[in-house]
Amino acid sequence: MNRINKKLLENKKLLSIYFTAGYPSLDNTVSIIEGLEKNGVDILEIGLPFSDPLADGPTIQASSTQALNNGMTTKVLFTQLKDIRKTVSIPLIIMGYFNPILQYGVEAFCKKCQEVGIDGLIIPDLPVDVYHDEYQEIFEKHKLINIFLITPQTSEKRIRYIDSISNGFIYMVSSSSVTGSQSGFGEAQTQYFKRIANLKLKNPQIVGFGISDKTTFNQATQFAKGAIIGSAFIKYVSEFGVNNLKRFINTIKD
Amino acid sequence: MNRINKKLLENKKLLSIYFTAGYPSLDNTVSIIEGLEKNGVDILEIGLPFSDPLADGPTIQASSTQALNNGMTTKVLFTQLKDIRKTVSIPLIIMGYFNPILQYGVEAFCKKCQEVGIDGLIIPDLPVDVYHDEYQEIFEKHKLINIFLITPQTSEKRIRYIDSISNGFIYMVSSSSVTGSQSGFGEAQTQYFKRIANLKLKNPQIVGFGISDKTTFNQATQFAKGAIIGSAFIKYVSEFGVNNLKRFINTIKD
Amino acid sequence: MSYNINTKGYYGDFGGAYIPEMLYPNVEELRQNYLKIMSDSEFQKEFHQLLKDYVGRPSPLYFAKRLSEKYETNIYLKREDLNHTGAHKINNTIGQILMAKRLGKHRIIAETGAGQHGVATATVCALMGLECIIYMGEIDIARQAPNVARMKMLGATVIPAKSGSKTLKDATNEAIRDWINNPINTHYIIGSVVGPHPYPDMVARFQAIVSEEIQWQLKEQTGKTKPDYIIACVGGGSNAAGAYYHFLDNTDVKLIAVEAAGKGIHSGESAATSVLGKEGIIHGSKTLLMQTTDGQITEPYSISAGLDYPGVGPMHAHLYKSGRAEFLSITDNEAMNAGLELCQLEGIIPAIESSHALATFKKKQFKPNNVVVLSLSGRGDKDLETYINHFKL
Amino acid sequence: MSYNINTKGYYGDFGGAYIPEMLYPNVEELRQNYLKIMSDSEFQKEFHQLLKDYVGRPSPLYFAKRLSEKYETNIYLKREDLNHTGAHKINNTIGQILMAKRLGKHRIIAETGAGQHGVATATVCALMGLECIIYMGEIDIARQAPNVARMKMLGATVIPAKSGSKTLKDATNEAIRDWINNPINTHYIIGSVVGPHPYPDMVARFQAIVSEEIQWQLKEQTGKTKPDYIIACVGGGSNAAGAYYHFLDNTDVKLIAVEAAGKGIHSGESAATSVLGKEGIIHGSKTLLMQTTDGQITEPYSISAGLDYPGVGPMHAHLYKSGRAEFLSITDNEAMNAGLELCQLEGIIPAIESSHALATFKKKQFKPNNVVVLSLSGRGDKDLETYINHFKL
Ligand SMILES: Cc1ncc(COP(=O)(O)O)c(C=O)c1O
Ligand SMILES: Cc1ncc(COP(=O)(O)O)c(C=O)c1O
Repeated sequence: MNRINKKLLENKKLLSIYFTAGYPSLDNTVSIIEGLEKNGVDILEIGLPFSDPLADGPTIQASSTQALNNGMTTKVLFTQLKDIRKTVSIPLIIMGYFNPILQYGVEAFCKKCQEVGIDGLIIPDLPVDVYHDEYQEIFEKHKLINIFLITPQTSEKRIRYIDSISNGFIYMVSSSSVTGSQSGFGEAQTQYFKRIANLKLKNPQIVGFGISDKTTFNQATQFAKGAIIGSAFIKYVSEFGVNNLKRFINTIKD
Repeated sequence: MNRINKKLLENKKLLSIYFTAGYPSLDNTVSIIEGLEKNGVDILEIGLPFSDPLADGPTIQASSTQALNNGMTTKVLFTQLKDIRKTVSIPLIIMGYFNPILQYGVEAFCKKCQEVGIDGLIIPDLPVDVYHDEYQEIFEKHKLINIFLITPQTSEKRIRYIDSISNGFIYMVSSSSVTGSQSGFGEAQTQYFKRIANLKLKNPQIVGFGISDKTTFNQATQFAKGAIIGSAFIKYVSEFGVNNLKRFINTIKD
Repeated sequence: MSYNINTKGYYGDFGGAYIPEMLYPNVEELRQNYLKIMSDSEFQKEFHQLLKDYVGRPSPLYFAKRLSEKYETNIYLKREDLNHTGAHKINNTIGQILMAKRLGKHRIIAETGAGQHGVATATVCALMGLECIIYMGEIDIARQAPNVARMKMLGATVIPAKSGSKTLKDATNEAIRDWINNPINTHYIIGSVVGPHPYPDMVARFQAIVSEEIQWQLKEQTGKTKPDYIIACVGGGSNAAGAYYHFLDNTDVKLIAVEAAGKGIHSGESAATSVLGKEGIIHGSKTLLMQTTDGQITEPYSISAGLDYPGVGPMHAHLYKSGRAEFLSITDNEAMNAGLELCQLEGIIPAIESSHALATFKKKQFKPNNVVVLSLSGRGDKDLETYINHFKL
Repeated sequence: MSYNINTKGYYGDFGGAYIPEMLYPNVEELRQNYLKIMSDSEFQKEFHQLLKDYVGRPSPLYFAKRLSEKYETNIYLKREDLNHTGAHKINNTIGQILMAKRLGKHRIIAETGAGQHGVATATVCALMGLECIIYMGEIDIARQAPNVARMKMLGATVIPAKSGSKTLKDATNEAIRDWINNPINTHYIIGSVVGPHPYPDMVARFQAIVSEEIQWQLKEQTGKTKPDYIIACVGGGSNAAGAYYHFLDNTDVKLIAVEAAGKGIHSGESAATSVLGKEGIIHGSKTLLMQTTDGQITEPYSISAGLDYPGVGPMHAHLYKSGRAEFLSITDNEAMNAGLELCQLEGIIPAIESSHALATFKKKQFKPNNVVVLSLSGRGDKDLETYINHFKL
């Protein structure tokens, strides 16, 4: 069983963290992964930086630009992750835009992911249909779970379709926004979270976008299986570096 | 008999000088007139300065602008000329553009000219026809001779017409140009001078534009009755003032 | 009573050819030939072909919905701003360059103030491969740099007029002087309905394409054969002459001429010739002009370089004196605000000249069923810097 | 083989909608409605009425006599430079604003590089009274000040894109982000045949008015139903798409696409996507784009801001890969010289984008009996400063 599926079976709210590989320094990747696992994070999303990350807000975009300037590339990332499974056992997901993956070669990329022990992929600009028609087989062959996003605007029909072709969790975007643009959830979000919960999907949902502290984490996970923190974490490491990750985790979970 | 007609009967080549009233100083008018008569000039053209003298070149235009800045106006000029006939007997012609005369009132202007002893007018932008149809009577009533211009481009037919309505001299523009733009006469001018002489007009011709020294004066008067100097004189007074006019005349006539 | 020119070259008391003899052959050659040439069918064909394929005519007659709603009437904008080079000026330069070619001239001169006419002239000279000399006041050269650059790109020589006030009036004097000095091979393309006869009439006839189009466009769009009002700004008066032309003698059509009041009619910085001017002679024509009591021509002022002229054409002097047209004066500020309003209501940035005409709607109430045609004589690209500075954008 | 789009939103291998889920509802709403709306006769009527009365269409098809003589062939210029706001861009914004209104949107966003599309968008928003937000790279804002001022005059809010290279690509990213953040009330007016399906097709259809007119204008003027060649510059590709549209599947008509080689194709400062690009995804579409081996999008360079884009639309990627169109690369210098030549031979100052297309005549010999139509996509007023500096005028 894929580590993601296994993790989702655990009877707890899951904390997932996104970070940009190669940021703040090129070779922080492994220590961030190890540090976050040690501090109780459940799932990691390793951001493969892209020059034009159009679903992301300024914080993640700036970290991506910096990472690229630091020399991060797809190859470098795979080299850094070569031995990651010797020390880390939580699910690892690569989150990246489609173009760098396409240039690497989708099959080669999936193969490499499997080799280093990646469990799943989030590719925001790979549409569900294209995935389904062209890449699903390859992903499955390499035991990669592809994670799809839904938003408050996604129709029920489409949600059910996405649910039907998903086999891990659904990435539930908290609101209509790019990353990092929310502060706190209001009534609209709660309604949305409830509405999705009531759909009784086969895949659990993990909420992303706008989670930055205990309050938002708890709000998000009241109805969902877990929550993903991105921008808030990037901001933290920008300021405090990668050595005391515990302090950050303490701001989210007791 | 009008002083102009009388002067034209003299058996000599006539030297006529143009100056801008009010230049270089507002009150130079009388001393220039007296000084030039004393030094043997035959006819004077007193320039009534105009803001937009479009038949004139840069030298005369600049002197006009300066004269206006000095405070010259039609009224001031007439005041300055009030007693001119007490000291001066050569023909005096006012040369000015039509608009200031129109504003003064053509009849009033002519009356005033007669009062102070002006003998003729040169109004470059008063067309022959308009003069003939509207103003000839008034001019004649006030004993003013209106002087018309001809140029190398004027047709014979038109020259003869102009000759027929003239009763003084014809102002023969030496070449197609504004004042002050020639230096020396060539074959084309000589041909032109000859051509006009051969027309045997009833009015004598006085050449203007481009006369600046003995050579050009002699060339111009070989076939014509006289010549008019403008820009060259203005340049002289700009540099040397109005007190030693003899020196200027010496550069023209022996 | 006709409001058009008579056989002697006058509109009522105004017009004529008050020119020095040195200009007589040039002007006379033109006078004797212009009507004959213009009525030649080959000429008309070539003229209309260029207007269509090169200038982009017909310019639209555009019903300005939001502007009409705001002022509770029916406003149609005649879109001369869409012409090649950005104003009505090109209608005239196309006509005159064809005229010049038929007269055998191969050297073209022109005066320009804001540079619009200079650009339009340089344009047609490039089109025909003729030498082009543009006179422009030294001060205008400095303040209208983009148009100077356009003229140079088009291959024209721009000569600074350094005399007098170094602006349009002086550039005109210099052009006339050039013409005096080059009487045989040179045609002088005057840029408005000013100058000695036959210029005002010739320019008006070339610009008359504007009202010719208004006639059939209005018919097509509204079924009416004539508007109730025609509004146009007046510098020298060519865009107004063009917009009025076919309606001049149809007194059902009310004509509104808008002049630049600058900083206020009586501020001493204005170009409202009809109010401040008196009859006189300027640039070879008897007309209304701003002058001292002594008959010296005074310097006008307007924020709009194209209206910054101390006279109006003789047609307009006559329209004013006879009462045929109503004359309004619009200040810099009123014009600028009207220009900005058009931008924001209709998405059209007008030339500041045209903005003066637009300011009429704040001065005068039209009826809900009135059809009001306004000559949008040019686009505002040339005026961007002035707008920016004025509104601190 | 068809060179038009297929039912799945692809031109051959290129196109599609590679968008994040957050954009799905917006893009899907458009995809489901655009053809239905566009084929509605009321829509067509309103669209064509505005093109005629507001934009000034048809734009002339002008036989450039002197240019043709020089290059010993028959050159017709399609005069998009005469459109309101000065380029072909307005054809598309007029179409999209009507689309937006029918979709019930009351807030409009757009990206712009040189500012032409921003001005065209601000214009139609003013015309319709809709809120308008324009994203523009911080660097472009500084170097295209006049167009920024135009947008502000038209009432638009201009927001600097401060991310990435602070130019067009980043402005596009910011606009997409805005759309993600405002999925219900906002329509995003993309300015070229780029972006996720259905944008490339929708924009091409709005621009297709250009080739529709070429068809009947050419017939009227020459009796021929089709030209031998059509030449157009390619930034994103919208003016080319419009000029080619009705001839896409008529392979008698040879298509020439001109890209910006900047300082030289291999100088590292270029925007010649067909030569330097590889297949990939940019702004939601699978197409050719300039990128590192790693798939990072690289910064293009061209003296012409409108060609300074690292991709081409999917239609063009397909035209290239299939060999249907011939692609040429023109350097800054070649383009500037061709622009100056048009000024001096025809009296038309072209946009530097269009100057790239004009430089074709120095690269490729046409036959004396060929009919060559060139899309003169815009006027050069916006580029005066660049021309002035380049030629030291
Ligand atoms: C756009 C525009 N409108 C109006 C004028 C004023 O000239 P006229 O009164 O001859 O139309 C000018 C002159 O440059 C102009 O450029
Ligand atoms: C005048 C002009 N031509 C061409 C282009 C390039 O765009 P496209 O390739 O979409 O026609 C632009 C873009 O701004 C432009 O302004």
